[in-house]
Amino acid sequence: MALSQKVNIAYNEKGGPLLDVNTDKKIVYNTKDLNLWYGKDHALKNINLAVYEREVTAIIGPSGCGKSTYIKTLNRMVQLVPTVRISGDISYRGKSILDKSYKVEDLRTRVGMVFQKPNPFPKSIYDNVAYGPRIHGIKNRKILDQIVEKSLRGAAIWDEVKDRLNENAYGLSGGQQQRLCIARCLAIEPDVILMDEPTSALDPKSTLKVEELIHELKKEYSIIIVTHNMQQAARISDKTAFFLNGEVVEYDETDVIFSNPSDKRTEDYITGRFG
Amino acid sequence: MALSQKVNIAYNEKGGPLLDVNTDKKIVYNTKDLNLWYGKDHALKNINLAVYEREVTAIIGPSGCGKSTYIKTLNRMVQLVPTVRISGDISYRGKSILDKSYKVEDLRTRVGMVFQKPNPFPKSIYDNVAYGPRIHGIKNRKILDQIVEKSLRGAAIWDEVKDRLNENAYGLSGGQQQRLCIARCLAIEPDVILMDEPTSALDPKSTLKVEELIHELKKEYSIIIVTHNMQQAARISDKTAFFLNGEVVEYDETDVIFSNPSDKRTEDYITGRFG
Amino acid sequence: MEANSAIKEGNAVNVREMIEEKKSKRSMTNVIELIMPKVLLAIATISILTTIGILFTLLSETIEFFSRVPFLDFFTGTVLRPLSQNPEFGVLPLLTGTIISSVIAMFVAVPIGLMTAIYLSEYASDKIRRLLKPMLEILAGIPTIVYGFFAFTFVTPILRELIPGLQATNILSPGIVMGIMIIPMVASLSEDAMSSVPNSMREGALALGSTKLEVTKKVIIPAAMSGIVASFVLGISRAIGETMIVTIASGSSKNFTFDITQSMQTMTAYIVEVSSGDAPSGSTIYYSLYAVAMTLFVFTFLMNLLARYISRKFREEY
Amino acid sequence: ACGSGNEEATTETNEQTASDQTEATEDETEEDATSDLSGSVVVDGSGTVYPLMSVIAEEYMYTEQENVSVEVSRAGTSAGFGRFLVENGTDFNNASRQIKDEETAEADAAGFEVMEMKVALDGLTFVINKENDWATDLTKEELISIFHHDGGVTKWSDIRPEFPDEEIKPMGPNENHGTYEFFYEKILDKEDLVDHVNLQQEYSTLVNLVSEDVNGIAFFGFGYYVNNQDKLQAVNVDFGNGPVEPSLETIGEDAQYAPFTRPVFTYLNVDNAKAKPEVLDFALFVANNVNEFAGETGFAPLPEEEVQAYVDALEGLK
Amino acid sequence: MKYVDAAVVQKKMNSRLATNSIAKTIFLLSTMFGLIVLAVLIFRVLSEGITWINIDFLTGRLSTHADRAGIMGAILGTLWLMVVVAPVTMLIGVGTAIYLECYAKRGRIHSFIQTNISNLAGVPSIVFGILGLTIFVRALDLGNIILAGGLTMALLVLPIVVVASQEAIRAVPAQLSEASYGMGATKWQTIKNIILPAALPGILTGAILSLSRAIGETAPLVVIGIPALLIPFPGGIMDRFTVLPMQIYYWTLDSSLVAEYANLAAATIVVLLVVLFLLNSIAIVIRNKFQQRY
Ligand SMILES: Nc1ncnc2c1ncn2[C@@H]1O[C@H](COP(=O)(O)OP(=O)(O)OP(=O)(O)O)[C@@H](O)[C@H]1O
Ligand SMILES: Nc1ncnc2c1ncn2[C@@H]1O[C@H](COP(=O)(O)OP(=O)(O)OP(=O)(O)O)[C@@H](O)[C@H]1O
Ligand SMILES: [Mg+2]
Ligand SMILES: [Mg+2]
Ligand SMILES: O=P([O-])([O-])[O-]
Repeated sequence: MALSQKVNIAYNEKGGPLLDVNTDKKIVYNTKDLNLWYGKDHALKNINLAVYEREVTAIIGPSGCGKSTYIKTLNRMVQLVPTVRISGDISYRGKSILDKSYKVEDLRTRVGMVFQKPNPFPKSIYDNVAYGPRIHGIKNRKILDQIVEKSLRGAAIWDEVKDRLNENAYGLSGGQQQRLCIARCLAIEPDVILMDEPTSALDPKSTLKVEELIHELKKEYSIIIVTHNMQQAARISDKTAFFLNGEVVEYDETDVIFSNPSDKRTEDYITGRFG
Repeated sequence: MALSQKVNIAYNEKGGPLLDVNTDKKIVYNTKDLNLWYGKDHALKNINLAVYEREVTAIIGPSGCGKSTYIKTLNRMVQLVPTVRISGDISYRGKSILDKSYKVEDLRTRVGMVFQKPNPFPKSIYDNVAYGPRIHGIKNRKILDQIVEKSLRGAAIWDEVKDRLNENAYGLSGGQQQRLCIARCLAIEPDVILMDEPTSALDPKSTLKVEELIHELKKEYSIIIVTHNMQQAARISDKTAFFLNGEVVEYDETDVIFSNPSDKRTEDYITGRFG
Repeated sequence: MEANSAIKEGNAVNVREMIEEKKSKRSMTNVIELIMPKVLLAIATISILTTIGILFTLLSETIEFFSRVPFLDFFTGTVLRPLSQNPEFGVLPLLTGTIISSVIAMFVAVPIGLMTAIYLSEYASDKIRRLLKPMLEILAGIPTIVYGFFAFTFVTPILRELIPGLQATNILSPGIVMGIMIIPMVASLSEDAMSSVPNSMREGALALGSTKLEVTKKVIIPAAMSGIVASFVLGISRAIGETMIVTIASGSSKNFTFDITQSMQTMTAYIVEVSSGDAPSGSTIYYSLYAVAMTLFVFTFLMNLLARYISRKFREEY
Repeated sequence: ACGSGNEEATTETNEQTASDQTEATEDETEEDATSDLSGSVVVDGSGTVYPLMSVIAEEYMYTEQENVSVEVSRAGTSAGFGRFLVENGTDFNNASRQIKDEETAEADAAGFEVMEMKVALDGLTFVINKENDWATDLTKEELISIFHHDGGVTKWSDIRPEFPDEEIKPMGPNENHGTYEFFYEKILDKEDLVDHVNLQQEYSTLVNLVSEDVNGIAFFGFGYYVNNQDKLQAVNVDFGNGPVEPSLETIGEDAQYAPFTRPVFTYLNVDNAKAKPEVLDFALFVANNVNEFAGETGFAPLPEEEVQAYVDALEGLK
Repeated sequence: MKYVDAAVVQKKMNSRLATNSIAKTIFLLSTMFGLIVLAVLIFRVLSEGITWINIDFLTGRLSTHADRAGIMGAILGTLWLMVVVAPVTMLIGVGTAIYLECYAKRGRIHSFIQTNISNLAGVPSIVFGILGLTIFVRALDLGNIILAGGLTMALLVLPIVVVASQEAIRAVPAQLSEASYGMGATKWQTIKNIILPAALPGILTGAILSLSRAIGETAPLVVIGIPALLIPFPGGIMDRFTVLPMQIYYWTLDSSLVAEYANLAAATIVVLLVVLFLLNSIAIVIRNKFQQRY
């Protein structure tokens, strides 16, 4: 039986889910009956999924199955596409984020995101990291200095860039750029970090570095990562959700998914029989 | 031992190769020590290859190995790229085509080409097929009518289009468009037909039709076909050349290549171990 | 041994044979093939000849002009009295007129054009953008004579209600109207620059909790800066070269002043005045036409070079 | 449009009479042969005379010679002479002053004969803003002091102490114009104008400037005043015998406004007239009809004998 | 240690959001400003001119009497001007574009011509007027006739056609020309039979836009010299002429002579704008109708 059916949730006073009663683990995100359409295109179908605190949750599945769409729904970036329609509910820390009254800017300061292609701003390394704190009103240079250092250290890139903080971020290699983007995301001290195939544009060595970093980050942050590298999911995640055609086929402990999947399609996918 | 080393060739009076003495088969193209560079990029390395009359010769290999480059060298289309440099020799029917005195227009009227993506002209079906004869000076409408019908029949598409010859070719399905392109090519009654992944943009049904067509065409034309669908090569070709990194790794009867390749790399590729 | 097999025997038509046969007669095709590149090259050089023609006409008469009026007097003179018995040819009144009118135009066109670009590129939905952009383009397509009429018969009277002491012909009104005319140019070039900033940049900033304004200010505008600045420079160049609006709405006083309520003449309007008076060739005033035109040409040429330099040199790499 | 019935009738006649079964629609021209002319007549010169000549030209084309094109431009008297006094120059040059000796010399040099035709009398009119209630009557000397470089007048109060203490804004047509030269030579006795005089190419600009500026004062031909009486008022000039209002009655060679009255001319290239019958025909038409149109365009007509003399002289050219 | 204080972030959030919505409103208003001016301009022109537009005005001859003045001469002048401009710019413009895109090697000559064309695009129109006056009117002694005006205008709008044609030619997929070469067609055959027909909509769009620019231009013609009163209709390219914008110019100037001339100017503007609007609509229709289907 898949995890999504096993969950037994404690609710907060407003009716939002907070705790998995079975495991006593805190729930960060709970998705209930989520459906999403791009125009007429039904991209997500009845998604039910609980994401736990300080864990790495991997989302795998073949191309076009809705992985990116789902993860972008979690910080409402998906709504930048004008044709999107959503039904169902996602609660973050017990509050429904699909509610109109929930400010996206607020949500996104708590939920950081790292993209498939590194996308540093065309500014200096320092300004890239300081961007987030600055827009939130932190102007004090000393404090900014500290934030920048801490975030770059947190993203395991400090030693490589500490002498060139004022150089343009585009002078960095792809792997460094990606870690810089992670640092940029850490600078606003998020609660959750969403990662959409963060290593797919990187070479194996850089990929390894980022994977190690994710392992470190998990101590402080909850991480949701999309990947279509099965090995990667197996290496770094605690839980894995397998998406297919917009549906969650199976969601469980990563060990279970990779060693003993309960659905035939999951097995087929993992053993490389399609996708 | 690969075919390219087994060949024993009879030469014509000008020194061009014409006949494989071992098999008594007529040689259409003979490539000798061909090297090609795009700027500094060495795309073809020491190619030696003999193509036989009224056979289907398949060229396979992983992406970027030089298949398209080679086949485009056979009708000198590759020289549309300004940075191209060529050394070595290719003789067609005993005459060196890399020679300056060989007019490309002449060569290309004898050697037709079908491309990866169907590329009909934005004209009517009729005008598409009549294009070649017309540019070569055939203006008589009656003769053109006959040529168009014959070519469309030859490309096994006559029945589907005979009532809409004056409609725009873009109204056809992808598979029909590709057969129209073949018909267009047949209209100037070439000697050789080059095909660069002619079915890779088509659905399985259309692919099958084109493959059947190739089987038919082989009775009258010599065909060189690039494909990265191994099954296709196995199904339709008489000989197969395996390219890797701009080199011919192995060239032999298709049966031999697929059942008993002499090179480890060929075997790896065919069994899907890389590429 | 004959290589070309005759396999198509029995066919009603033998295309191959016909082609071979026609080939011998197709010398025409070959001739065309040979001469066409040369013909086209000749055609392409007409644009170069045009430039040479412009330079040559302007230069030769300008040189004659400077043999009569010292170079320094021309460029430092504050009095322009070309028709007078004792003519004086100081170009400064025209230069200030030109620069002041262009500056006024840019005061209108830069903020409004840029904000329009921001709205279209960052805020407007696809549908609205597709509706508004062509409407703005209409503004760019209106003949300048119409703007001149508009400035003279509509904007000036309104401005005179608001600003006492504004002359009936003044540089302010045509300046403003020129600005309006340039808005679409600034807006559409800036919008192009901003839309070509990759979406990943926008997403990156939004994902950090930025508002759209912050994304625009901190990420999009800096990234698109070169294109935006280039659009300003091109706008200035356009304003400098604009003729009819100033001619109609600013009169032909050659005041050397910085008072925008006054009538001033621009270089372009001077050319119109002198040429509609049809200066007899050979007179100094006739040559002054070319000297002023040369100055104008150099001005706009430098502006265009600058615009191109900016957009090439400072193109961000993302 | 009104006159269209007439037009059509004329058109028809002309179309039917391809060769020579013509009867002249009007009987002023005596010879049948001349009533079927074609070709073009080019008239340039004075802007003051333009309204009169354009009306005559129009009448000629509408009622007399459908196929003759009379083009009228108005570069200004002096500029017009520039185009007139050259080989293949214009056929007529209108002038609001008499031709100068050096200009006659140019014609001689170019090798053609020029015939002077007075066409009407014009009063140099000074106009002020409608709201100006103090300067409605001025003496000749006072007027001159406003424009004279040595007049010592910059404010109204400099003229008479009871006038307002405000800067006068003197204006006039620029040096392209005969009106300017008449003013400069005949009124100011070739003394320079004040430095701050605002000289314009277009009379319309002057009309606008004065109509919108209480302190403006400009001079130009009476016709431009007549057509803008709703926007401007004329200064009554005291030549010593009390203020005289410029009007068709007072403008005349011996009438009260005489000191500011000037004849206006058109100059005919006689060689062109001999070579081109349509030029001569138009000249005759002008001579025959000018008095009829003078009044409606703001000019005082000439004595009939004077006009008849031109008619005779022109007939002699045939 | 936490540097980012959630409470502070929360507090700032509201003012940031408010700033954003205010800015959005300002941006929208700026966008509307241009459109409002456009509306006012059109309204003004219509209200002054529309009642003056009737068949007699459109088909009548020019006159100094406002009530019987017509603009047929100016309309015909504009048309004749186009008779010169259209073929000349098309020939030179498309020829140059073909040369640059299909024949010229990327190198010195190519970038020289290309740079030259973009520079020409920035030369003020009045300078072209001086060129036309000096070369066509005086040196070639054509006088101020349609041919001289048309050639001047043709050079003025040439860059528009060149750039549009270049873009159109570049947009023709390489696979089409490859297919043609593959059949043994020569370069010119390929250009003539494949590339030009496929690029035609883009070329036509550019040509129409260049024509509408030429129709609206005044400054070069002022320099060349157009008579203030010219009544007969032009019958060919060797005739003298006037055009709609020149008529607007003179009537605007002379509105101080006869007040109704302002209405005539406005009515002529209406006609000119309608012509331009029609031309642009045609361009849009062509662009949409023949949008690439390959
Ligand atoms: N902006 C969009 N507009 C319309 N449809 C979209 C859009 N983005 C994605 N889709 C569609 O939604 C479905 C899911 O796309 P999504 O990008 O989420 O897939 P994915 O699992 O991330 O695939 P990949 O591994 O290729 O990134 C696909 O069918 C896709 O075509
Ligand atoms: N126009 C070109 N300019 C420069 N390099 C080129 C060009 N076309 C191909 N190449 C390079 O030449 C090499 C061979 O390319 P080619 O297109 O022949 O490969 P291919 O075997 O056809 O691959 P595919 O299966 O992807 O079509 C590649 O490294 C490619 O990058
Ligand atoms: Mg994705
Ligand atoms: Mg290929
Ligand atoms: O235009 P003028 O009559 O003054 O020459």
